[in-house]
Amino acid sequence: MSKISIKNMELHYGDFHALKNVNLEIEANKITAFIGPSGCGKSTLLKSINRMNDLIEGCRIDGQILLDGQDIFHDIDVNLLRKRVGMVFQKPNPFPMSIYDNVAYGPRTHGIRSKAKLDDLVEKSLRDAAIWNECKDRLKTSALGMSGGQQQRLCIARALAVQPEVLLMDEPTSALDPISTSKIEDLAMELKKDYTIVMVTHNMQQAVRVSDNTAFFLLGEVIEYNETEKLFSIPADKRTEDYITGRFG
Amino acid sequence: MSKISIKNMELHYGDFHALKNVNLEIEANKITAFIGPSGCGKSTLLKSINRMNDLIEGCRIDGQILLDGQDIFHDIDVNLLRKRVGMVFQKPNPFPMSIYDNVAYGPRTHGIRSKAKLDDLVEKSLRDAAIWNECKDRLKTSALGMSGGQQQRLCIARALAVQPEVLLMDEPTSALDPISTSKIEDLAMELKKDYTIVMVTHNMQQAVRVSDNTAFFLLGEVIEYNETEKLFSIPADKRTEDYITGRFG
Amino acid sequence: MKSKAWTEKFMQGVFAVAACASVLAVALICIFLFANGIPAMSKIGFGEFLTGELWKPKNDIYGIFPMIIGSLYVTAGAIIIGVPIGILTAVFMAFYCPKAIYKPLKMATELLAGIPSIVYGFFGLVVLVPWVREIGRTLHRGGNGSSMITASILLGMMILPTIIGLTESSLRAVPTQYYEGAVALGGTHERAIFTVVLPAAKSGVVAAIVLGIGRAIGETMAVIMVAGNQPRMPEGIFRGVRTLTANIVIEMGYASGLHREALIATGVVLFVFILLLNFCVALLKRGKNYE
Amino acid sequence: MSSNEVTWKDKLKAYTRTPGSLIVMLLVMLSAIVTFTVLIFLIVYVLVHGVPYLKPSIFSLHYTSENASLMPALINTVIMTLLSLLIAVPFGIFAAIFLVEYAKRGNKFVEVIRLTTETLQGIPSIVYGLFGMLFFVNTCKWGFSILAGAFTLAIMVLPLIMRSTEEALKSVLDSYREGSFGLGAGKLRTVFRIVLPSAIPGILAGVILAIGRIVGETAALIYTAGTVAKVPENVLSSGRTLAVHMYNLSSEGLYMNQAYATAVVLLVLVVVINTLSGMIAKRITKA
Amino acid sequence: VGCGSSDSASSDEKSSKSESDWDSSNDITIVSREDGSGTRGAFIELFGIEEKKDGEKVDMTTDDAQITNSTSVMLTTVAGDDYAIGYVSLGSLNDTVKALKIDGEEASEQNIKDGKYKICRPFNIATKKGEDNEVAKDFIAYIMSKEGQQVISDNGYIGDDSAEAYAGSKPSGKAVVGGSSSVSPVMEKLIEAYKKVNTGAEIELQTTDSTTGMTSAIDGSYDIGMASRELQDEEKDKLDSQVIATDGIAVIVNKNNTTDELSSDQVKTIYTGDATTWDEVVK
Ligand SMILES: Nc1ncnc2c1ncn2[C@@H]1O[C@H](COP(=O)(O)OP(=O)(O)OP(=O)(O)O)[C@@H](O)[C@H]1O
Ligand SMILES: Nc1ncnc2c1ncn2[C@@H]1O[C@H](COP(=O)(O)OP(=O)(O)OP(=O)(O)O)[C@@H](O)[C@H]1O
Ligand SMILES: [Mg+2]
Ligand SMILES: [Mg+2]
Ligand SMILES: O=P([O-])([O-])[O-]
Repeated sequence: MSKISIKNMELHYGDFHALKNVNLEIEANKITAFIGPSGCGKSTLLKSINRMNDLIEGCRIDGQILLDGQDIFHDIDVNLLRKRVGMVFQKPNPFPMSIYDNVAYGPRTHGIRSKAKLDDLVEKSLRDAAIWNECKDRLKTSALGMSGGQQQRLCIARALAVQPEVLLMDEPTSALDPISTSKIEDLAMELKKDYTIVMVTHNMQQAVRVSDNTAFFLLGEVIEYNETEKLFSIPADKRTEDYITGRFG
Repeated sequence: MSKISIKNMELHYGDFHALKNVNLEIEANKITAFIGPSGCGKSTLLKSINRMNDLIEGCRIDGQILLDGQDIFHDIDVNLLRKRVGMVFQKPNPFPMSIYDNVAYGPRTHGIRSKAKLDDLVEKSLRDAAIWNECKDRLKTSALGMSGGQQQRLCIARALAVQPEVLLMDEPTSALDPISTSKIEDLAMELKKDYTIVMVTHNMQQAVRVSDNTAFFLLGEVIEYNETEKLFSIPADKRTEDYITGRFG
Repeated sequence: MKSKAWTEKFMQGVFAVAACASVLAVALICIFLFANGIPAMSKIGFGEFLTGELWKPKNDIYGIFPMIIGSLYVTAGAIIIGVPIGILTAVFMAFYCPKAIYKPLKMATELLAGIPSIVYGFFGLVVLVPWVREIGRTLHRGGNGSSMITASILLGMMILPTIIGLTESSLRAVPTQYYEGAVALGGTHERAIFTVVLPAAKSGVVAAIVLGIGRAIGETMAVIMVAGNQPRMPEGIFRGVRTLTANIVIEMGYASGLHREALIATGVVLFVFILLLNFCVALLKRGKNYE
Repeated sequence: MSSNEVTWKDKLKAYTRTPGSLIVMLLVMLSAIVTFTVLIFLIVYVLVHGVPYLKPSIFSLHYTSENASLMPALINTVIMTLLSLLIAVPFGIFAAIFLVEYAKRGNKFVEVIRLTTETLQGIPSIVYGLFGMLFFVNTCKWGFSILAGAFTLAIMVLPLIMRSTEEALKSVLDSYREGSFGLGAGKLRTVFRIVLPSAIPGILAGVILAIGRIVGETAALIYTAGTVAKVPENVLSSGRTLAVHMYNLSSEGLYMNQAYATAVVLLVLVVVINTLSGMIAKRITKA
Repeated sequence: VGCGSSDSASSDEKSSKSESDWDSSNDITIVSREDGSGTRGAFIELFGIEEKKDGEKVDMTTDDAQITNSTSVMLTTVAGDDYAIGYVSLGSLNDTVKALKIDGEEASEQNIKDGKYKICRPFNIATKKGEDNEVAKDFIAYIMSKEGQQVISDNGYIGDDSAEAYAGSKPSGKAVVGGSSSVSPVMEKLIEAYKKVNTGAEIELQTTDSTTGMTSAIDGSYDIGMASRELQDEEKDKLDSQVIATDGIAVIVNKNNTTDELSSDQVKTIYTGDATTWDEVVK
């Protein structure tokens, strides 16, 4: 059964029609990749899944998104939704606090107060995000002093710390080196046993390497959605083929 | 003759020794790639070349950097240096103004006032950065409303508009889709006829595709610096080999 | 290019001079205050002046201890009332206010800043004083309404625009990524604001509070209309007090000779008082800093 | 109806699950209600007492003890506000630029300046008045004059403008500065073209507070600008502002009605000045 | 002009419903002026609140007395507090409060002139010794003339009826008059009257306070200083002063107060703090 179903979704930013009749079934315990040229609406759709678009003025959504069959706009409390559907952003955005507090922020939000438990969670999350070794000695220093790559991995750790069911990642590795990238990729593949992962990526190799299903976007439309292997080996649509072979634009 | 010579350079952020005895000759009209794991000092060295580190408190530099034989710390006015050595950052940072004004900012800074000239420059730069078609109809709207990838290409256009001699790019394509990426890569290869380009990248394929020379960084040291082809085919250092074959860490 | 470098240097000089202007102003005011106040203090005796509990200028008895205590109490009261309300209102303006009513509300808070002190004073005298008098009498605390609590409430109202204005603008300056990050972790609107955005705006909020406190300490015209101004030790929040500033304003008009100098010496004490306060805030800020 | 429209019911339901947030939200609302109730009370109080006495006679060009006209004071207020801002705004902004953009962080001098400016804010206005009288009126020999008043007020509002500008500048993202420097722009250009425009809203907040203080000030002006109820011939003539006018009318209890009418005019003036400065700021940000 | 007639409307309203509950067992709210004020000086001296102790005059006003430095605050406080007592210049008295008879005599100009009502104080003006501003001199001559004193009487203060008619030289020029805010309203009237007589003169009025009036007259920023108190010795050394008018002082209470009359001693017991409730005063 699919974890997330998106049905007849339309999204407008004011007058701008950013997503056009999107229908997508995202399977549980799989990694789904969104690919497509810049500005085609990948981030926009991703944000809709945990309703981060609510914050944007003039953003209007029609259609349905279901999480485990529940309408995310009407049947689920938005905060609970966001706890269940975690997110890592395109630009790393650590809070202006210590590294420890950054990671502990989510668990604290959801009521975990015990120091021992928090310590454990923080360490585990940082380890999973492949950054523990670099920062274990400076957990109490500000997160803003880290390099771009380190900041992004911290943000991933922060998202993991609330133990979500779904993890949305908007180009999570675009600021990372290959080693951290492959760690994150490994992690994603590890995590998909328990979690459902949706990942926006520009790196087609990455999509091939890690994802089970891939959706190809163009100008706000989902052109093709299929198992990754099939989509890349025998694309059904001419535009997909042009894009993945680089013949495009 | 080398365009930029870096000699016995040491860099400290307060107590943290970020660059250790770096010696590097960067050739004119070539593309030089900096590769290495996250946090190894690639961005730091790149920023030193146009003295963007001056802005960071507690950053101390020892050693020399020469541009066309002139010491950039003593013989060249810093603003002139930065006009000659342009930069594109890791995180896109368009100014909060219109797209047009963003691109025209540099030329205006350097005294170009004529409307016609500016119009030409803006169009040319946007075209070169492969973003003209997407924004030609909204030049007067704010640059902040663009998607991440669009913003980054705008920043590249902005850097091109001052017609620098050297172009420093800090992972310029990490936020771009393959099509824009390959456009930027093509552009870089086109530009190297007239310009010297230094590019930080996490994407080893990219380094192989576009660069002439590659420097491999680890923990603040330049481990190996060689022609790209040689470095990737017969790496001299064990650590380089481990890194490029992904056996690392 | 030479001229450009020269302009840079020149303007840097201009900026430095401007920065020194405020130091110069303080220095001048300092010289003025100290030159007039210190001799009087030594004539009266420092200890007697600062710790004396009697103020009878006609008989050359000058003790400002009651006023020091009065100022402390009234200011503390104003802070307790004005700071939380001010900050929370700023949060409202920045994160809750429906767009349709934002403009008029904003304009209203700005208007609040432009109302002269005497209008506040008469408002206090006609509206607050009878109100406090009733409460005082119902609680059997006596007093006639012109009291410490009235002054605190009125001052609390008067510092609102300063605190709201500066806090709101520094809240708005916090990058939205922080808010987004917090909300994406499942935090509520409130949690995101109070645990991430507000701390990120700390520096601006502290500045707002300090300026607000300064205004509370320095305000006089309104305070003297509702505080009772008895120059004796405070006897409870429903009783009258005299603050240091009130002491100066009330008696300056007829004071001459040593009396006048003693009033200026009161200004010296006030000045030192504020200096100490700011010093403490600076120390506090240094204690915990993330940026 | 679009699906992401949030209804009140949804919101309420969400709050029942997070009682802490509900309490905080209620506190925020309560504070806002308190603030705006106080405000409306104040404004209504002034209007009720003042509007009935807004007779044409108080708008005569010349003041006499019969008409108690506020016209000269109105004109003086505008002049005084402009003049004080003309002195304080450049100084305040430049000083803030120095502190944020030029001085090194942790610099002792910066701390001294910050400490002194914050101290200025707490000095009671009568002390400014006495200082102004001694320094500008007597030592500088300007006499009781608009100029002496404007300088005194400028010192008084300097900390407000400086501090708010400082905060506004600090909150401008460093990546903007980097971007500008990276294009070879000097510090000056970066500050004036990139940093300041982004900081305009914060600066405006400070300026508006400053306008409020200037327009509402009495004690500092009585001893420096004097209380003559005439339109000044030049900056060295004495003149009263609306707040001083109001103070004078009310002090002996002889013209209370006209005093309240003056307060009404003062409110209108503040609204007008604030609106104008908002419009000017918008212009600057756009350009 | 009455003090805020809309105010008085509201206090009238209050009075109608609270007349019956005027409870004389309540504490008296004593309102006094600040130390050094001319009004207070005259008040304490004439009611014997100032006592001689060891050759020094000691002001016995109770510490509980609320202090204000403004006539309008005094009026508003007394008008708003049923149990308050205070005192103001006769020229500022209005119908929001009730003036008490003292020792059976009403506070009126006539009674002061006749010497029956004794609580009053002088309004002074002062010029620097050797003052040579012709306009200032002529203006003072006008104030002291029959016409000038008439203006003073017309405005509720007590002038000198026996003054000679004005026969000044009417020089043209400018003079600055400044000082006490109590003297200021009548000075304003005098200036307006004088300008009708001498159109070539320009006189600026600065309303500050008595001390500023004297010090500014000494340092030359004012040509004529005004004070509502006696001059200090050091001021007398540098200034020539004269009394231009006498100002009566009315003892005022709230309109709801059932008392209409007090004796000097009763006022004294209130202000020295010996009686704290109205019961104790009016037995
Ligand atoms: N807040 C907004 N207001 C108006 N238009 C917006 C907004 N955010 C995005 N857009 C527009 O919507 C379109 C889709 O944006 P989106 O960020 O989803 O692209 P993307 O596929 O993620 O691109 P990239 O790979 O560059 O991040 C773009 O054309 C963008 O300009
Ligand atoms: N302003 C600073 N203050 C202190 N330390 C810094 C600062 N900037 C960077 N560093 C540290 O210096 C090291 C090198 O940083 P740099 O940004 O050059 O790494 P990088 O190689 O570009 O990494 P990435 O690929 O993640 O961008 C890192 O360990 C980082 O934590
Ligand atoms: Mg995107
Ligand atoms: Mg980097
Ligand atoms: O004491 P005064 O009545 O002159 O204010």
